[in-house]
Amino acid sequence: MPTRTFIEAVREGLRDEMQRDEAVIVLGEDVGKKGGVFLATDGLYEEFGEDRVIDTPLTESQIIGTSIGAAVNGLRPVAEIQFADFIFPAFNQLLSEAARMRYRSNNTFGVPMTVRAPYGGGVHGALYHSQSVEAFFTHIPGLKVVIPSTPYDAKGLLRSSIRNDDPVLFFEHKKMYRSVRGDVPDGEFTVPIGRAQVTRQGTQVTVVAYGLMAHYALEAADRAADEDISVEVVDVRTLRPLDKETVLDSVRKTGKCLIVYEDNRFGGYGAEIAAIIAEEAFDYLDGPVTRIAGPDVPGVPYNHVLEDWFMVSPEKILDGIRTLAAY
Amino acid sequence: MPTRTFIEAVREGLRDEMQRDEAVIVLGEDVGKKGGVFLATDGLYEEFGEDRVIDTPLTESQIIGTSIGAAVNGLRPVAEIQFADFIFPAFNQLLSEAARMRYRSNNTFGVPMTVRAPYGGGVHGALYHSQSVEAFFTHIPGLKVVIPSTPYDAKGLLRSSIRNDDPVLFFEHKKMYRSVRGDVPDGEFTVPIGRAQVTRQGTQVTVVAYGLMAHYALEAADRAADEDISVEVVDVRTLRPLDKETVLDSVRKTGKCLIVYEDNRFGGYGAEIAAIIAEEAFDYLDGPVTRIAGPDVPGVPYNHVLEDWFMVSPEKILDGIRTLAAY
Amino acid sequence: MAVTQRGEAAGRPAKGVRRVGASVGLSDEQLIEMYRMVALARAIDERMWVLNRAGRIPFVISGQGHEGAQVGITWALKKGHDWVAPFYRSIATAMTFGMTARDMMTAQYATANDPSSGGRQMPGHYGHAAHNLLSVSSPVATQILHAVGIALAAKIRKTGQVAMTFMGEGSSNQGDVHEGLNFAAIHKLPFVLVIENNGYAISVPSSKELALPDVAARASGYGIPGVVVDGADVLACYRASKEAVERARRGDGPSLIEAKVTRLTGHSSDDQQTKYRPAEELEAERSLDPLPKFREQLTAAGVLDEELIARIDAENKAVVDDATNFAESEPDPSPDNALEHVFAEGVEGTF
Amino acid sequence: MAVTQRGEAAGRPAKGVRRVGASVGLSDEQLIEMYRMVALARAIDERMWVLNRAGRIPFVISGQGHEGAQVGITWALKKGHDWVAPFYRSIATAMTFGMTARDMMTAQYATANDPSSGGRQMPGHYGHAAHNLLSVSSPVATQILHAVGIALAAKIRKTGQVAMTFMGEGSSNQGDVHEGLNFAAIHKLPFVLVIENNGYAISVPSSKELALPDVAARASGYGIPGVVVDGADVLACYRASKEAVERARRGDGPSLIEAKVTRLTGHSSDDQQTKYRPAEELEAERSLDPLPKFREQLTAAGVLDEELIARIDAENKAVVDDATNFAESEPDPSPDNALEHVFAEGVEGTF
Ligand SMILES: Cc1ncc(C[n+]2csc(CCOP(=O)(O)OP(=O)(O)O)c2C)c(N)n1
Ligand SMILES: Cc1ncc(C[n+]2csc(CCOP(=O)(O)OP(=O)(O)O)c2C)c(N)n1
Ligand SMILES: [Mg+2]
Ligand SMILES: [Mg+2]
Repeated sequence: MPTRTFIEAVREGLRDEMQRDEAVIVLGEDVGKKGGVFLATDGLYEEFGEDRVIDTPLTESQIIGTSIGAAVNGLRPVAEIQFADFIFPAFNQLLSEAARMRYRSNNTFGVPMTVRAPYGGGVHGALYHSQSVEAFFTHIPGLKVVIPSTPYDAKGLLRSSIRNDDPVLFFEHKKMYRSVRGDVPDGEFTVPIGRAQVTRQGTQVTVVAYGLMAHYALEAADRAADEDISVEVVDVRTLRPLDKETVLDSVRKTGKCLIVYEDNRFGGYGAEIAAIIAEEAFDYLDGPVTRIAGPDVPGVPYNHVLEDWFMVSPEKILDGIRTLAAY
Repeated sequence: MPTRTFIEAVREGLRDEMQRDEAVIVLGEDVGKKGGVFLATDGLYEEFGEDRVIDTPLTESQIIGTSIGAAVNGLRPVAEIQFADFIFPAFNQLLSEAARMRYRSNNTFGVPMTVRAPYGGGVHGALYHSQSVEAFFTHIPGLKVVIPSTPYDAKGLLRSSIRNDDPVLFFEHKKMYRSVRGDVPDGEFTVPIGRAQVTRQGTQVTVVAYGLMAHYALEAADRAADEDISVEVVDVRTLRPLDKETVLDSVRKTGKCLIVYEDNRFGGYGAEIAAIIAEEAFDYLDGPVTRIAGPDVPGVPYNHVLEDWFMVSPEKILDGIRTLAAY
Repeated sequence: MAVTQRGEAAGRPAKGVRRVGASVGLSDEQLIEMYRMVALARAIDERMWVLNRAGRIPFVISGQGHEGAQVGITWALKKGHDWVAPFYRSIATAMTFGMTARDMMTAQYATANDPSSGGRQMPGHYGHAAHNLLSVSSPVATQILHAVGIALAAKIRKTGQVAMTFMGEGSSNQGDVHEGLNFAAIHKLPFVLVIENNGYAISVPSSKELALPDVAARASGYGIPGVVVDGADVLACYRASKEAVERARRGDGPSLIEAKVTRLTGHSSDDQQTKYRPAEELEAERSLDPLPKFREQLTAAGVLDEELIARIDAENKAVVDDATNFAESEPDPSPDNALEHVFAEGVEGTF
Repeated sequence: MAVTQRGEAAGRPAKGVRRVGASVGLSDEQLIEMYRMVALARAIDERMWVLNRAGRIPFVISGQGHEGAQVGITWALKKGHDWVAPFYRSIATAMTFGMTARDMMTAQYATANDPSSGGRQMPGHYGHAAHNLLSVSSPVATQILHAVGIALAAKIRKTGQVAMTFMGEGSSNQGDVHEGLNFAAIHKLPFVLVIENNGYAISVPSSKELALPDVAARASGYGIPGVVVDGADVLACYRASKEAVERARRGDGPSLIEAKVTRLTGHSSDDQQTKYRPAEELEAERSLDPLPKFREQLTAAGVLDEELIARIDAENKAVVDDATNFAESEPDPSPDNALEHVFAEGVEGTF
C-alpha cells in the first residue's frame, strides 16, 4: 500500500471527493493559488478552477455563513478555517445556524457542510496558532466533530464527512501534517463517522485519546510495556457522536482509565468522557478516572521553555499511566 | 431585612456600584429609556445620564469589544447582553481578547469588565431565548463565571464582579427574575467570587447545582426528606474559579453525588464537576457520579409539550436522588 | 455608484396611479392581488394580537406597517424558483412567496404540522422548504450570509435563481452584513438585501443605531446600488425590487433596497412602546400606514372601489377565521418528536 | 461626507519638499527624525530576516514597505497621551510611539523581559503599557473595537486622548470593523482607523478581498471622512493623519485613512510570495518602497545629504547591533512564569 503523510491524505480526500461529486466546493482564505497555508488544497485550484476553489476574503463568519447557504441550495461546501484559533468569529454561525437548521425547521432544511481546520500546539505558534478548540463544538448538539490521527483515517473520515448530510467539523493537528505517515490504499474506501478504534490492546490501564495525543498515548504505552504495565489505547476519532461503547468496553475490561487531551483541562472534552465513565462504568473501576491535559492558562505561550511546560508529552502520559497502574 | 425579587437585587447592585464609582458604566441594547427588556437597568438612564447608561446598536461584538477598550482606558464597564443566546457574535472578543489580555501582555494590561446576561429556559422562549451558555465560558481560562441563585447572592456577587479587575460573566436565570424573592440587607456587603455554599445539610446524597437548578434541587431535597432520604445541596455560585473543596468535602461526606444542570448534557459544565469528583473523591464514592441535565437536542423547543419534555424539573431531580440513594 | 432614489412622494395626484401600475408592468388584476395580500397580512396580524390578548397564544411579533414594502418587494421574485431568507416581521413576505394563512396560524399555535418548525420555534420564525423560504432563527442578520451562500450556489450551479433577504435597520449594523455585502459584491452574486427601516431597534432610535439616516448610503462602499424607497408606496417598492432582481438575474450583482416603514405596534407583545416613543411621533406615523395609503391610491385610480374593498375584506376575514379555527384544532407535537431530526439519520449516535 | 484625497503624486518637483514640510508644521530636524525612524524600522526588520535565515529566531513578520505610512501617520499623535492599537506589521508605528530597538528585539527572541509579552506571544505582537500601545492579538481586526472603546473612555473621562488603530485591507472586511466604525461615528468618538493597503491578504489579491479598490470608499456610509494617501509619501501621510487627529480631538468624530503601501517581503517568513505574485508585479512595486523615496525627497530638498544619511545609517546599525546583542543575551522566561497572570490575583482559584 502506498504511504502518505497526513496532509497528503487530506489533500487526496478532497481531490477524490471533488472529482466524484460536482457539488463539492472548497472555500477559505488562501486555498486557491497558494494552496492553503499548509498546502492542504495545493493543486485543487489548478484542477477545478476558481468556481469550485474559492479564495474568500478574510472573514470567517462569511466563510461559514455562506457555506450554510450554499449547502441549503445544493452544494457540499468544504470550508477551510486557516487556523482553528480563528474559527470564533464564525461561532455564532456554527452554533446558532449550522447546528440548528435541521432541528429548528423540523427536518425540512439541512446543512451538508464540512469545516476543516488545523489545530493544536507544539509548533511554536503561541496563543493564537496552537489552540485546541474541540470542546466548544462537542458541546453543541447538531454538530459532528471528527479528529483523525492517521492518514488512513484522515482520508476515510474526510470522505465520510463530505458525504454526510449534516455539518461536520474536521480538525487536523497541524503538528501531524508532515510528521505522521501511514498506509493509505488507492481507490474507494471510507471510515464511518461515530466509531472509535482500539489501537493497542492491553489489560491494566485504558488510555483514551485523539489526534496527536493518540500517537503520544501509543508511545507512552510502548514505554509502559517496558515497565510491565499493559496499556490499552482507544483512539476516539469521532468526538461527537462519541462511540461510548468502545470506550466503556475497554474500561470495563481494564478497570482503570486515563484520559488525555492537549486542550486546557477544566471543562475540556475529556471531562465528558470522564463523566460518562464515572457514571456508566462505576462498578468496574479499580481506580480514579484521571486526566492528563493542558494547564489552565489562556493559551500556549511562545517561548520554547513555556511551550514545553504547556504541552502534554509522552512522558507526562507515562507518568499518569504509572500512577494509575500503581493505584 | 427588606426582601427583594431577583431582578430588583440586580438593579440595586448596579445602582449602588454606579453611585460608588464614577468609572462604572452600563451599556447594551435597550438599557436606556426602556431600562432593559427585563428592566434590570430601569431608572439608571434617568439617574446617571446617557454618558454612563449607553444604548448601543444591535451589535454584540461591538458591545464586548468596546467594553474591553473602555476597561483598558480606565472605566469599569458593565455590558448587558440582552439574552445569553445572543452572546455568540461576541465570542471571539470574549475568548481571544478579554480572557487573554492580561496573560498575553504578561500582566501589563487588564480588562475589569462585567458582562451580564439572562439565560435559561422554561419561559416559553424556544431555541434562541432559553439557552444555558455557561459551559462555553467556564472552559476559557482567564474568564470568571458567576451564576447566583438568590437575590442576596445576586447583589453581593454583582458588586464583587464589578470591583474585580478581570472579566466576569454574570449569568442570571430569567425565570428567577420575578419568581424568586429573598432578604437583601441595605448597605454595603459583598459576596466573594469563588465560594460555593452548602444550602442544605444532608448525609446520603450530595446534589450540586446552580442558578434555577439550585432552587429545584432544594425542592427535590425537601421531597426526598419526606421519603427519608437525607440530601445535601451545594450551590456552586461561582462556576469558575470553582470552589472545589466545598464540593469535594460534601461528596466525601455523603459518598454519592448527583450533578444537576439545565444545559445540554454532553460536554456541559456538570461534566467537569463529575470528572473532578471521579478523580479526587474516588475513594469516598459509594455510587456512580450521576447527572440530570437537559437532553442533547439543539435547543429548547417552543411548544409547551416539547419544552416540558426538555426542562429539568424537581421531579426529574427527585428521581435521580431516589435512584442514587437506592444504589 | 450608489443611486439614491426617493420613492414617490405622498400626496401625488391620484390619477397617476393607473399609469404607475402599467409603467412597472402590473395589470389591474395584479394590483388587486397585491392589495389583497397587504390587507390579508394585516388581517392575520391583527388577529394574532386579538388571540394574544385573549390568552390563546403567548407571543406575537408583528409586521404591521411593513406589509406594503414586503408585498411590493417580494412581488418581483419568481415564486417557487427564487429564494427568500426572511426575518421575524416577514409575514407579508412569507405569504406573498407562498405560505398560506393556515401556515401562518399554525406557527402562532406551534402545532405539530406547522410547516415552519413543527411547533419548535417561536411564532415569527417562518420558513417553508417547498417555497424556498429559508427557516428563520432569532439572532439577527445571520441570514444575510445564508442568502449570499444561496446566491453563490445559484451562480455556480447556473440555476438562474435570485436570493433576497430582509432585515431591520438595527440588524444592518451586525458584522455579518458587512461581510455578506462585501462577498456578494466581489462575486457579483444574484442577491438583494432589503432593509425595512422602521426607525427603531426595539427602543433604540435610529440616531443611536446608525450614524446616518440611510442604511442605503453604505452600498456605495461595496460598489453596488443602494436605493431608498417609501415603504408605504407599494408600487415604488415593487419598481425598486424589480430593478434589483433584474440586475441580479442579468449577472450584474447585488443591490441594497432600503424601505422606510413604520412600526405600528410595539416591538412585540412583550413591549410597551409608549415608554420610549413620544405620543406625537406615534400619532404622526399612523399616516405612514401602507394599507390605507395603497387602498386610497388604487381607489383614486379606479382599480378598487368600495364594493371590491368590502368583498376583499370579507374574503380575508373568512380566510383568517378558517386559519384560526384550523390552527386551534390542530394537535400539539408529541413529546417524542422533540428528540428527532437532530441529524438526517435521526437521533444522535444511531447510524 | 467622504473626502477622497490622493497623496502627492510621485515624481513631483523635489524642491517643493521643504515647503511641504513647513506647510504641515514640521521642522527640518523633525523631518530628519522621521527619516531616521523609517530607516531604523527598516534596519531592524532586515536584521530580523537575517537572524531568521541564520536560524536564530524561528519566525518573522515584517513591516517592510509600510514604514513610511506608519511613521508619517503615527507622528501626528501625542506620545504618552494618545493611544495606539497596532497590528503585526506595526514595527515602525510601535517605535515611533515609544518602543525601543531593544524592546523590538526582545520580542523576536521572546525573552523574559520582552515588554510586549514576556516571551509569551509570537514576534509581531507588540504592545507596551507605559506607552499606551495596546497588546496585539492574532485574530485580525478585533483591535478596532478596543481602540473605539478606548476612545469612548477618553470621551467619557474627558481625557482629551485620541485612539488610533491600524490594520491591513484584508482585515478591514471583518465584521468588527463595520461595528466599530458605526459605533464610533454615532458617538463622534476621538478615533482614527488606518488601513495599510498593500494589495494582498497573504496570497489573496485585493480584487478578491474587496469589491472596490479603496477601503476608504466605505467611510461615507458612516458619515465620516475617508482619505486615500500614497503610503510611500511620508509627508502626505502625516498631513492626512494630522487632520484626522485634530478633527478627533476637536470632538468632530472619527476618520478613516487608507495608505496605499507595498509589501516588499512575503507575508511572513513562512510564505513564498513568488507562488502567487507575478514577477513583474514584484519588480514594479519596488518603486513604491518608501525608504529610498523619502531619502531622495529630503535629499532633493536639502534636508538630508550623503554624509548625514551615512551617519544615520551607521547610528541605526549600531542601535540594531546593540539591540540584537542585548536580546541574544537576555534570559528565557522561567517555566514558573507560565502559570502567572491569568488573573490579577495571580493563579486561578487563589483569592
Ligand atoms: C444578535 C441578536 N441580538 C439581539 C436580539 C434581540 N432583538 C430582537 S429584535 C431586536 C431589534 C431589531 O431591530 P431592527 O433590526 O431595526 O428590526 P425591527 O424589529 O425594528 O423590525 C433585538 C435587539 C437578537 N434577536 N439577536
Ligand atoms: C481572524 C483571522 N483569520 C485569519 C488570520 C490569518 N491571517 C493572518 S494575517 C492574514 C492576512 C491579512 O491581510 P491584510 O489585512 O491585508 O494585512 P497584511 O498582512 O496584508 O498587512 C491572515 C489571513 C488571522 N490572523 N485572523
Ligand atoms: Mg427597526
Ligand atoms: Mg494586505
